[in-house]
Amino acid sequence: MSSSSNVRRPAGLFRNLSAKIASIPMVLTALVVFVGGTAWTVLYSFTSSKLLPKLNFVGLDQYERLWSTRRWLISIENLAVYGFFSMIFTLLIGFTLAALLDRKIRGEDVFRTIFLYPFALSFVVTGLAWQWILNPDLGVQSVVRSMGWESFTFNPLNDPDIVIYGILIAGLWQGTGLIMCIMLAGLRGIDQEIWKAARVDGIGTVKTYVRIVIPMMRPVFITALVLIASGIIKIYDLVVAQTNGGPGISSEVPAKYVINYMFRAQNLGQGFAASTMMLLSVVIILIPWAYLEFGGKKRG
Amino acid sequence: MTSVLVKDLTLKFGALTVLDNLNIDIPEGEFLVLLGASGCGKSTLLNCIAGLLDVTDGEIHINDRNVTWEEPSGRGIGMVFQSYALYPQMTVQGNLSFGLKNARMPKTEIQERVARAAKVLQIEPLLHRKPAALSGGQRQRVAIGRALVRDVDVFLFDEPLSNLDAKLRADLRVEIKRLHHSLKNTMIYVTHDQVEAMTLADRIAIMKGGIIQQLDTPTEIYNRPTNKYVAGFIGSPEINFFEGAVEGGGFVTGGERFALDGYSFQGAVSGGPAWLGIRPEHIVSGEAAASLPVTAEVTVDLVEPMGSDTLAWATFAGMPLRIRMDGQAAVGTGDRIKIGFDPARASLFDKTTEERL
Amino acid sequence: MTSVLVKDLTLKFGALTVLDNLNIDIPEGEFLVLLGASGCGKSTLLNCIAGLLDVTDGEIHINDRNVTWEEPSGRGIGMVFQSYALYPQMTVQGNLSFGLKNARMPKTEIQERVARAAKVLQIEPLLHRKPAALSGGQRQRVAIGRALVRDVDVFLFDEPLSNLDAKLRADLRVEIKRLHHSLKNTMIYVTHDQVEAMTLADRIAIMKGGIIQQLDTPTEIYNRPTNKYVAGFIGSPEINFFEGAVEGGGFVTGGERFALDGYSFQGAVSGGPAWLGIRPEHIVSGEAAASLPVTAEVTVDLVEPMGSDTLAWATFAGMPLRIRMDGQAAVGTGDRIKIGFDPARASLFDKTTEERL
Amino acid sequence: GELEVTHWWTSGGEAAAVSEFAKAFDATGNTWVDGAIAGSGGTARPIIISRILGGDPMGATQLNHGRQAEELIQAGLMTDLTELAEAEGWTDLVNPSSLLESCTYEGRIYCVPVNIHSWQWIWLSHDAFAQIDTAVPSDWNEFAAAAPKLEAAGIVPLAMGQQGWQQNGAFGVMTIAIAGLDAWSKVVIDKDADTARGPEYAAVFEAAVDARNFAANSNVQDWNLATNMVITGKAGGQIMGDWAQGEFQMAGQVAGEDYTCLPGLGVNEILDTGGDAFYFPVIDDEETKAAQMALASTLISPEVQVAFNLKKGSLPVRGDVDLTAANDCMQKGLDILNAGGIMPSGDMNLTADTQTQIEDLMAEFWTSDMSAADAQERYADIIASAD
Amino acid sequence: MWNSEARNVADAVTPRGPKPRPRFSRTNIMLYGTLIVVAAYYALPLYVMIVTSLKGMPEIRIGNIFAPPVEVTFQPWVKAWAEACTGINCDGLSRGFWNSVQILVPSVILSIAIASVNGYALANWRFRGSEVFFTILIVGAFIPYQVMLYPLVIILREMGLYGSIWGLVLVHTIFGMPILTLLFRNYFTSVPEELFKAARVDGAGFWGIYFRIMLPMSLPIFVVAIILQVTGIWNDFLFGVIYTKPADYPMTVQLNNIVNSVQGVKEYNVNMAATLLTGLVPLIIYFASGKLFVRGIAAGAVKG
Ligand SMILES: Nc1ncnc2c1ncn2[C@@H]1O[C@H](COP(=O)(O)OP(=O)(O)OP(=O)(O)O)[C@@H](O)[C@H]1O
Ligand SMILES: Nc1ncnc2c1ncn2[C@@H]1O[C@H](COP(=O)(O)OP(=O)(O)OP(=O)(O)O)[C@@H](O)[C@H]1O
Ligand SMILES: [Mg+2]
Ligand SMILES: [Mg+2]
Repeated sequence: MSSSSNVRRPAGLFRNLSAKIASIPMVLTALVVFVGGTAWTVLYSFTSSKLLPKLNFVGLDQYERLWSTRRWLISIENLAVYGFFSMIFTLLIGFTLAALLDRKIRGEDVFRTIFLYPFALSFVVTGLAWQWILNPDLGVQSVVRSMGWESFTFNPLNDPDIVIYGILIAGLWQGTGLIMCIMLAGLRGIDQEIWKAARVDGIGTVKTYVRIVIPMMRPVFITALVLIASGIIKIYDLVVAQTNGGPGISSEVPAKYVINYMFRAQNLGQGFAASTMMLLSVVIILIPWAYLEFGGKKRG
Repeated sequence: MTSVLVKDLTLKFGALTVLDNLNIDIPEGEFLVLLGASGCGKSTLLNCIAGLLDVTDGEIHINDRNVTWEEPSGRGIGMVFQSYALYPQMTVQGNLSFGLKNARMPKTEIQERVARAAKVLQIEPLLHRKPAALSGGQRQRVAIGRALVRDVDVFLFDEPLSNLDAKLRADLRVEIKRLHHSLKNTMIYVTHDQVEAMTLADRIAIMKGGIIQQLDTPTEIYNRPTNKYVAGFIGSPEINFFEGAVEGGGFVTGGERFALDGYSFQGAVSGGPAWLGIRPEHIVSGEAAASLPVTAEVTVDLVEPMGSDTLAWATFAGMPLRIRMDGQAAVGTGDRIKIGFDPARASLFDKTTEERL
Repeated sequence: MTSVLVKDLTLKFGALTVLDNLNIDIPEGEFLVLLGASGCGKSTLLNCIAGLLDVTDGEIHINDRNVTWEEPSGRGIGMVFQSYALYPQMTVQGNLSFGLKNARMPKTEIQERVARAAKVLQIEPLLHRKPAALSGGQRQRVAIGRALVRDVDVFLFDEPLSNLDAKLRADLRVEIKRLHHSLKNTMIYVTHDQVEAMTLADRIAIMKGGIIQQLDTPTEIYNRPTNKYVAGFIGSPEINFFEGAVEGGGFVTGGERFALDGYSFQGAVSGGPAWLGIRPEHIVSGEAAASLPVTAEVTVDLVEPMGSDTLAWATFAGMPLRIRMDGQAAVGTGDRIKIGFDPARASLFDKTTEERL
Repeated sequence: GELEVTHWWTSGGEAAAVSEFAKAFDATGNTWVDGAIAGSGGTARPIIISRILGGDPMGATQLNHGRQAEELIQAGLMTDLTELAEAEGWTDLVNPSSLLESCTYEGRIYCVPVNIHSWQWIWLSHDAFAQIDTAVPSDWNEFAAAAPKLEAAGIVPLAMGQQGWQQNGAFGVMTIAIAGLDAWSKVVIDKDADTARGPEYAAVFEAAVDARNFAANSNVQDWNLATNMVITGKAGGQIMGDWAQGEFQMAGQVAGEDYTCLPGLGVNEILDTGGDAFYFPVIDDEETKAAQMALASTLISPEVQVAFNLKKGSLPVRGDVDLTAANDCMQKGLDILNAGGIMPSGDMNLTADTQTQIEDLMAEFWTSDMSAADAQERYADIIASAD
Repeated sequence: MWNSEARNVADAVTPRGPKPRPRFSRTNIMLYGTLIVVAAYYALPLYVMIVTSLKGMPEIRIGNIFAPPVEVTFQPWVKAWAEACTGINCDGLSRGFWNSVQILVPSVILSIAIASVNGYALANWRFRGSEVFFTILIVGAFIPYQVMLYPLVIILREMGLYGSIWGLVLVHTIFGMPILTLLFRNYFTSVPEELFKAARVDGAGFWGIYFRIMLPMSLPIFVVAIILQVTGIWNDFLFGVIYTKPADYPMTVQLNNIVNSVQGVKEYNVNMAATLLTGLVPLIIYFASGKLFVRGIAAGAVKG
């Protein structure tokens, strides 16, 4: 125990020293990898780097080329379709399932376990499983045909026009359970007295959900939305395992484009430009979210 | 006329019996307070009356109609919750009118009713705010308003003030009492705060473990508690208990013995081990003590000045004794004082059954 | 001898000044209570003294040692928290000895001290239980024990009883008072419960917005509040205020006028707008009222029976008036009663500064 | 010493072939640590390159020679094999010499060519044509004529894995067969966009539209699964490089009896001379260096060349080996080679970047109903911007 | 609907006791009907995978994917585990499995250790700028990995870790940090601040409080973090492909290779067995810790 009667104020840097030392990994990760890495990639997206990163700037050339490349446009289109439907269906199915489970049903645990287990599986496993189920010669299509409906056609993975929906089916299967869980937690977090008040007011179950509970769950919906959105942008493994971008390039996605150009086509600049565009789209999603989350709170 | 009748009500959660064959009859316009420690089943009883819980057995009648199987909205009740349970995304106006809109009431009537309720509760300037922008007291008023607009016969309150701070609680308590005076509806009010219960109630039902211990007016409960639990539960500072025995019209404890003249026994005077309870405010100290039937001299152990009163702790017959004195009383630790009390104001309870003798 | 000295203490959270140039001098062995509404900075002050917050400006001395930059453990203080803050995974014994082990005290001495503290607090049978297996009161005792074993000079309590129910709170209050009597340490005790403050304190510091309003003995604060805020804050039921003016040795309000004989003004008697405050328990009703300097007749609007007392609401000079009566008083709504009070027991405050006149 | 060798030879025939290398290398007292990477070169190449760039190079690796490795060589990441090559006289041995040229950068040799692969083949299933009672076609035109009949019999006329490189490869083959070598070299070597827009190429795109229709029901992705369709008679034929032969061999089929191979689609008998080569990333360790040299030497040694290429179905890079054991198809290839019917490989002339663009275009073309004219226009645009 | 039914009954008997509710009311049929149909959809792929993996190839070719196996064979499992080939390595998934284990154990330990200390420092020992770094970290969680892939290659190369298992461990630690730190920070923030203050008064320092007070209290959150990390790292594909060499490939990558390196015909039964084998670890973890998993996901997400 220090007995000096006039203890000096410790210098600023050394106050809380242990905490600062302990935070070094976090600081390094945040600064070097997240900020530094991102900045590096953005910087090099303005160069004509091929196999090796080189600082020979070419302005926006890579971006011009990117936006005139069919494959990128298809990737973006696929992402948009996948993202739109995945967003809508994940929220819809997730919330509906959560609401059903919230109705004090028997066997809730069993149902919840079944809905959630796909989330424990990797996208590679998911993709392969659905590749098999959707196999036109042996999977669902052939089963239905063998039951007598000869003209039945359900062959999304080999039809360039609808292949992205084949991936969507698998993606939804894997991801809705998580959203259901979050929604369920959100529903459980709603004050039970609100339900009682609604019952005393004579408001029906569906109406209570729509008019009272869903508006109250706004933060949960936003969290779910952000989770879904960030997952959508990162989608890669599923496509690789299920179709590998095929048939042709009809199920390509931006993440695959980036990796393809960075490592396979040996045009790093192009890959960096594409990943910068991905970053941009995340920023476009994140900014409104941050505004809603944090900007809104200050006023409220 | 009976407004709310609870007949043989039993409620179980699985194996746990929360309410056990409970009966209450509440006349129209009465303010009934359900008082009891946490977990005794007060909210459960209220929820059964409101129809928010399915009863296991028994019947509930409201305004002479058997509503046991009726939906909450069809029972003619309004309910106010501890957490207010306001719909957060609607304005005050929306909160008040939502139930009415849902019942497809004409717009003009809705407006009229909302305006009337807002006036009664003085929340007119708040009608266009959302609950988040209201203070605790204002929220509570809106919650009451939501019951008010529905023009119901019976109001149910589940600890409506326990989320508020002491000062606001005292203010709103008076407002609720005034509201009852002007509306004259039947009100059932759950609380675990005895001051609220005493001040608001026409009658208080004291519950313990799902059973009503005593159902009576506040004065009766305070002065003639029916058993030891009630006596100890009601009153602050707590009643003083002495263990002893009734012997030949007197009470013997720790070597002391005093007559019980003036105490009105419930039935025949019988001897045997018993508890004697005497409230701290019924013990008189100083010179005035001498004129009372029972007197003694005790040493003060500790003094707690509370401003308006002073609470002194002493030992009597080997047991601690609380004495409430005037706020200006000049006693100090170690002082010897004279005390006295009137057995007519005391309560006697059987040692084993703990029932009033 | 000064035990704790707070000199020009200022504390800001960013732009928010929570404590503003605060000074307190606490002699050894004093029981000082910090009392104030929620958010007034009581805990912040306590945390500054404990070293859990870095002060923005000023100094803190404990036992004549400047400890402003000392770690909490090096200040010779022990602290008891509202939530008990027991380490849940350690037994009671572990909780008590944790601080001593941290200071690398020899095992035998640790055991000795723990045993001593356990004896003082009567928690010996609990030493091997975990906090989860203790009742609220027992936990609170262990929390006190944790401060006790460290043999500190100053005890800091931050609302130690506010998580307990009313009954237990009253009991533990008495225990803390007894503990202070026997230990005679300096104690600084934060609460927002005025009963606790009144009963425990040697001196009370009433805080508002980070500034000490009055620092004095309980009786003085109760009888001679230094400003209107203090008068309104202390006392339950709340003091009655009348708006009016002091004119030629009398007080004029709402058409009524009465003499202020016996009131001792702080300085020279000056006229002007003022508030008059009179406590509900200082208003006498019934026949006894006639003998008092100020008398009137009022109609009772509302009666709140509280068992031991009854609170009546009336209107006097156009303003609501609370009157505390005996619990047995037989008044009802609408009764006309005689009241009276002694201006010597009232308080006068300037209308603008709100300071005592 | 131990040498980790990465490659993407994972199909049945390929794996059998690569074990020949491993066996021979192990016999030199070193150890072959196999680093097979599944998928096509497209999947494997990035992994290989990023490992080299990432500072964790393997001992040796397969890469298509040509421009792929250029930057790695520039960055000094590849071992210079010139000394060994001079000692063993590779310049004289390797036939055609263009193979070694593409291993040469600024006069130094950086890779060992191990085989000659040519794309210019169509593989036809005897079984399929037997089902429709038609003689096995002897060129593309006959094949095209028989296609409707095959289709009617529920047989997919043309098996086609739906991956860009396969579709692009097939297109290349059709180009040589239909537009001819001159037009091809103008476009691919000289990057002449006008020729790409010209009538010769228009004919190629028209034929590609036909081929696309023939392949419409081919629901497979991998090339060997497509080959398997031919083997099992589910498809009439497949345009695929000579490595497909390994699959027939593994399935126990005999050229001329169970299947027929037509070089240059039976129209224009020229073979390109692409192929695989092995590179040796720079590793600062004498023992490893020695092992690398030993491997390089082993790969090009005559016995290993024979053993490997027989299994792989490709042609050896040296003209001085005895290939009497080779089957019908290989003999056909050797004959064309000896007759000088050779052309350079597209790999060597286009950057990976341009290749990817063309593959993407082909992938899109084959899986959509893009018109021949549109496809041609876009193809020409890519050629115009190629460097 | 309810009321009219109730009225009809009420005409007959005096209401007493619980309201009679038909067991198979329309609402219930709809409720359970929907749940069961949806549950079937969710359960189907697992069922199909299991069934397929137990069939022989001929049966697969002629049969129906939903039909149970006529003749149960475990050969595909054996083959997937120990014999399937990638190139000339024919040791099946077993190598990938052990690689995954070798990657998993240090990754989980390191990432959780670092993140928990970070979360603790952020919750209890805030210093100037700590919130800024934390914000960057959280925003970083949403940045597409692709943006950082290449810089990380360079970083790892400079550290000499590229291609080694430790490099991948580091990558997992870095990308696991945002969500885990958030999880731990939220948890430690919810630990009453007074506990922390009490420990400081008792003279415990940064590490003392962490090890003696916080750690023993945070078992639940550690379990949650472990579940998240084990499943996340086990299921990783992208990093496994990019930052390791074939000899160290984790199981998912190996799976993709085996399934895609077809020799002759696709052996669907082996593929499904391999797929199941790969999914087995997270599935077991999930089924064994069901409720915790759910709670963890909810706690980590709803609060975030
Ligand atoms: N849904 C439920 N399932 C099982 N037990 C319950 C349920 N709701 C309440 N209980 C139990 O019933 C008993 C009575 O609960 P109730 O809420 O009526 O108490 P209370 O008197 O209102 O207490 P409080 O003052 O704390 O609100 C308690 O023991 C409680 O644990
Ligand atoms: N860490 C903090 N950051 C910013 N403001 C704070 C912080 N802690 C407290 N405050 C603010 O300082 C003021 C005083 O807080 P303090 O906790 O001291 O009040 P208190 O008197 O103890 O109240 P209570 O009775 O509710 O405990 C409050 O307005 C509070 O909002
Ligand atoms: Mg309750
Ligand atoms: Mg406080």
